[in-house]
Amino acid sequence: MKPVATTRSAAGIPTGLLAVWWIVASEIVIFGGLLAAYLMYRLSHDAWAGHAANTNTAIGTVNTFVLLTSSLFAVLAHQAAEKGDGKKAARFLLFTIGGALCFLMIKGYEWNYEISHGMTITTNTFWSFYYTAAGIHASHVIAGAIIMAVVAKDAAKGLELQRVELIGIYWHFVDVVWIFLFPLLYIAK
Amino acid sequence: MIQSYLAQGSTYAGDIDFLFDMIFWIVGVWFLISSGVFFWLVFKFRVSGNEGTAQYITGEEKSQKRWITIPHLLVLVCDVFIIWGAVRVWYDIKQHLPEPDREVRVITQQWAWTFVHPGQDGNFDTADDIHTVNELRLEKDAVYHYHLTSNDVMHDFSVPVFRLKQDAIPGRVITGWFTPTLLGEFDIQCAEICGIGHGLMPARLVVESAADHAAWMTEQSPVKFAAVAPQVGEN
Amino acid sequence: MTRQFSIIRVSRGVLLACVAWVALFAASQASANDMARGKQLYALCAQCHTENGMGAQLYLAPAIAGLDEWYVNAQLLNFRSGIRGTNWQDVGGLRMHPMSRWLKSDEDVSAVAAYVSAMPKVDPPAVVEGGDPVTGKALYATCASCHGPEGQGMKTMNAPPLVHMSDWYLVSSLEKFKAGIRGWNPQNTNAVMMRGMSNLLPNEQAIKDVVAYITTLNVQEQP
Amino acid sequence: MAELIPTQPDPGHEDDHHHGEQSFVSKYLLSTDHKVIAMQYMFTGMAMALIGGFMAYAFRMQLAFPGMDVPFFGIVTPANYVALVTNHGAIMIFWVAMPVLIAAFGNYLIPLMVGCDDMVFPKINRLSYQVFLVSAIVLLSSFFVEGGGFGGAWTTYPPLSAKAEYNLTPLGSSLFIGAVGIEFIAFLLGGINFITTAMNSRAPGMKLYDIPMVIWMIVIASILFMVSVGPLLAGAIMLIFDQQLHTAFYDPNRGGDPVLWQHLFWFFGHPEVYVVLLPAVGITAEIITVFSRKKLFAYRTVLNTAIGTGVLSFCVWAHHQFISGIDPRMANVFTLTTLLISIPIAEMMFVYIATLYGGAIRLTTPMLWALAFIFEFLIGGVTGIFLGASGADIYMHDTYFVLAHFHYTFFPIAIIGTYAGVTYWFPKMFGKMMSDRLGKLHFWGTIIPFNFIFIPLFFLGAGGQHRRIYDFQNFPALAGEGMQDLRILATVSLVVMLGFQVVFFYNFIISLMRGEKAGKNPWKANTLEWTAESPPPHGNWKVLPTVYRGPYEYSVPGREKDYWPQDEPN
Repeated sequence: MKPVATTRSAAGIPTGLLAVWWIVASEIVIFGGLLAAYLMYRLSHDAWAGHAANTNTAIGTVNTFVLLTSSLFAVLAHQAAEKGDGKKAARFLLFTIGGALCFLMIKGYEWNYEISHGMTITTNTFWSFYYTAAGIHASHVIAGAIIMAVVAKDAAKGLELQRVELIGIYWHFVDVVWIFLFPLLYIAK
Repeated sequence: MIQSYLAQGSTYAGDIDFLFDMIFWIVGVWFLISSGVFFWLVFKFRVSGNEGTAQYITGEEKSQKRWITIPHLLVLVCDVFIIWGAVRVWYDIKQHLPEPDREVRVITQQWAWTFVHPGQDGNFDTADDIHTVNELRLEKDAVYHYHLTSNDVMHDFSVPVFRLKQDAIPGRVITGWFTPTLLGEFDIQCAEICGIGHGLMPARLVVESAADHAAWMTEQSPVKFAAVAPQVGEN
Repeated sequence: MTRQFSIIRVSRGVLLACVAWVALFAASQASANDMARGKQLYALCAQCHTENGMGAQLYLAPAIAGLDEWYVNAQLLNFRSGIRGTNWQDVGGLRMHPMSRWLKSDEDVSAVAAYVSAMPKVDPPAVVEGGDPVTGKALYATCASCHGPEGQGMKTMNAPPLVHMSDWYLVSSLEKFKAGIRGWNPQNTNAVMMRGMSNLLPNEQAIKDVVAYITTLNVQEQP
Repeated sequence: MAELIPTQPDPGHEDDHHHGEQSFVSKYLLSTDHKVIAMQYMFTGMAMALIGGFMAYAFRMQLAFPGMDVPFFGIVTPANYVALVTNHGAIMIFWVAMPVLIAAFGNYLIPLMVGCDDMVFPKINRLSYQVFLVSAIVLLSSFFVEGGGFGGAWTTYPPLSAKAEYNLTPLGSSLFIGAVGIEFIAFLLGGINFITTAMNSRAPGMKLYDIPMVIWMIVIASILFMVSVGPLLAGAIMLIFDQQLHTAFYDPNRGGDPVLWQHLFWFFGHPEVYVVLLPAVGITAEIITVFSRKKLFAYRTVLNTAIGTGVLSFCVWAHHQFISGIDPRMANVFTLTTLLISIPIAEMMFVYIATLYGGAIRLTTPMLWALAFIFEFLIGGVTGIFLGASGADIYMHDTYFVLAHFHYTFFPIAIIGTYAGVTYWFPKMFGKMMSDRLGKLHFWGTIIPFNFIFIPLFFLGAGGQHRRIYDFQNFPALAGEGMQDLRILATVSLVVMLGFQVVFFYNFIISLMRGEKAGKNPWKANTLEWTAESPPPHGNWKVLPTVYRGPYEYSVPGREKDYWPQDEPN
């Protein structure tokens, strides 16, 4: 039994939406702090451009494409949920999860390659940032995929369809973080 | 006010004391007025039990808001004075660097101070450098530049009689200045927590006349170490 | 100064009562025996030298468990007065110098020394590599005249034991003696002598060799 | 999207909050009821306060009587000393002030004061407490691992905090940072509920300016916390990596920068002061209006000053770093912003003093605490000016003056604010009145020694004595006879003050058992929580209230009663 509080909407914004934006805002400042620190270091260390040259831009580009595609599926899932089609929404969410898994596998291959070539988290501060930032991002991808699986399970039964939009917002956020990480870690050389 | 606790040992100690006094009087007056009004109101409008009726004042009207906006503008005026005083002193001590007569290198580590005088040739990293541990000897009335470094963690070079304080950061050399004006022996403290020995990291400052200092420099040259331990086991 | 503190005078009564309370505890403290006091004070030492006196190289703290009492006592006094550990290049010594000053009275120093010497001896893990005990044995002949053939030390010669000692510490001490980072202070006569002796070891390798030999002497003492 | 939200049911039909007999565990430990979670936070906070107070006792005894065998503690080694001061600071801020002021009062008051039956996300609320409890356990466990508790100050500056060879606590330092990080996550989770409940679940008719000030303050504090804590969380992950994986984010020898941590820490650390200040200010607003029977002077001004303070608090962090080797030119900017923050804070104080004018002031125990908050915080505020002025800070930095200053802000916030709130809402929380006589005894027994602890420390600071020095006998020129007397005075006062806390706990328990029964509204207050039963049942009201006016309509001319509850139609 839900409390009445959950059903009210005095500010005119759905409560779930408000909560997701709160989470996204707090995540933005976390990544903001990390990336601001990275930028400060990067600007004062010219040598980092050399380290950054060792990253694999091709893999990064593929991963960007994979994440963007998964975000597209999240949008389609939201559209389906708007129309009340829970089954379709769940199917699109599964595609999104597939994108997440694909992203993680490519990431795993990339890290494996880099670590076996002697570029580890302790090699230098560039690589420390590289693994820390991408690692925190990857943990968000994993968390997002798990939550999406839960949401998809309910959505397939036509329950809690508003959550499809909420997890979609979170997923777009994860995507946007990568859009920032990709140029900062891979492209800027 | 500070000078009643601690002598003024450098050229800028007086400036800091003056700034402190200025702020003390400004905020002191504010504090007395606000707490006076506060206690007067509590005293005047107190009732016993559940007696008495209160007035209905919203505080939203201009004539009522005046009571807080005017003091608040006055606070702003006082702030301007304080900022002016603070920036003036700050500029003199930290931002501008007068030409030095002498230089001294201050090396901090867990939990000791090493002071390096360049010796007779006036250059650091030569054979006649004078290293002293936990004792800094200075010449009165000479403009000194200090070069502060740390070998491990953050420390803070604090000389209360000089009113000087500067963090030492590993990997950086921070340069500042002071001019001792008072003969005698004083304390140097570490003012940034640096591990379990932080409280056991005192050093002595000895300010001596130019002649004494020159004699000491000659005596110490080229390499000789001071073993200085402030008296323990007393009190 | 006195004017500001007039408030103190008013509260002297409170203070006196409190001081009496403290004196009560101080009295109980004095009656405690030396060993208990030593154990209590060792709490600080344990931070680096560890609870069982094994030491920790990370903290530049050598093994001290079971060292001779006279030696621990003398070194603590040396550290405290600054005869040892106040060379500007002696990183470990500069940490030990302030720490030793935590022991305010000579009684406290001897209490800690008694406690440390009563600790069961330990065999710290060997970390120094590349030493040849065979060459070391020949070099050790000189050392043996004071430190004893078994490295057990000789009080009459003011020579501390070398067995059950962290090998990295023996190496770093010999290096410090050679470089004049230890034994620079003429008041520390034993260290000055040792500084001379250390010069008989011609190089880094010789130091490692002799330490490698000393570690072979680390046999458990017969009960 | 909106059509997916069920339409709001008529509150009249939503009354069947019937629960059968519940086991102790599900009722008190795993409950999702906001009031139970609030109590969990409050009692955990109080338990941590006792631990933090005990730490203060141990190191103050050492300062007054160096080398003594402290009763109930033992000998305080330099390593114990730094660990004690470090954890005392962290506990009092993160595990006492935050859980009690924000989480306990926030959880208890927000649903009751905005007129709904629970938090919006009760399970997230329960989770936030469980995460918080884990953080407290992790922190306390750091004392029992090899090397002992972390001793590098609550500011945890690297490289001291980053490397075991410097701090000598290989596990303690990581547990400390980890505990703080987990605690932050607990409060980010809690913030979800505070924001959504206050914004979305208000009773019908409650407009933004009808929200009681304490709710506004908790909401603003939660936002401040959320915005400021992110960079520090990222920094904490980097610091733990430095400790355990030996990365070099803060290691200057390998391309890192230790000053980065200071920026991340103080970018959080300064707003954090306002995060805990604002709820205490809000509590004070509720109490002084009720007990002077006055409308809050210029409600919107108070709200604006709180928002202004919050915004400005993000622009002042480097005043903690004046002498930390930052660019000296930056100090001038931060002096300017720091002194500007005196404007909204001073205005807030003026508003409170103005509220007293023309009132009918009843000096009950909660009112005494609220008045003491205003007065003591005033001292904390004016002494801050010395430190914000860069020139004077060169001398004052890291002296006892700083310490006395921030205890004059944090003590009123965390302790006085808490006691004000607890004594005021006790009748609501437990349905019994607290003894006013014992309450006043406890009040004077706390306030007088408090001033005798910290006023001497201002003099010590002016005398150039530094914080975190465990024994001043090593500084012959600084540790004069008079100075030691001041330290003894402070310590004796502390022991007296701690002793008087027994009165509070006695009063708490005796009132709980034998206190006079409190009606719904013993203080004749306006806000919604006083229209519920005391203590409120699960679900708070049978019929959820509707709001018709602002919360501070006291002594309205032409009305018979001198209060006008928010839910009374006319």
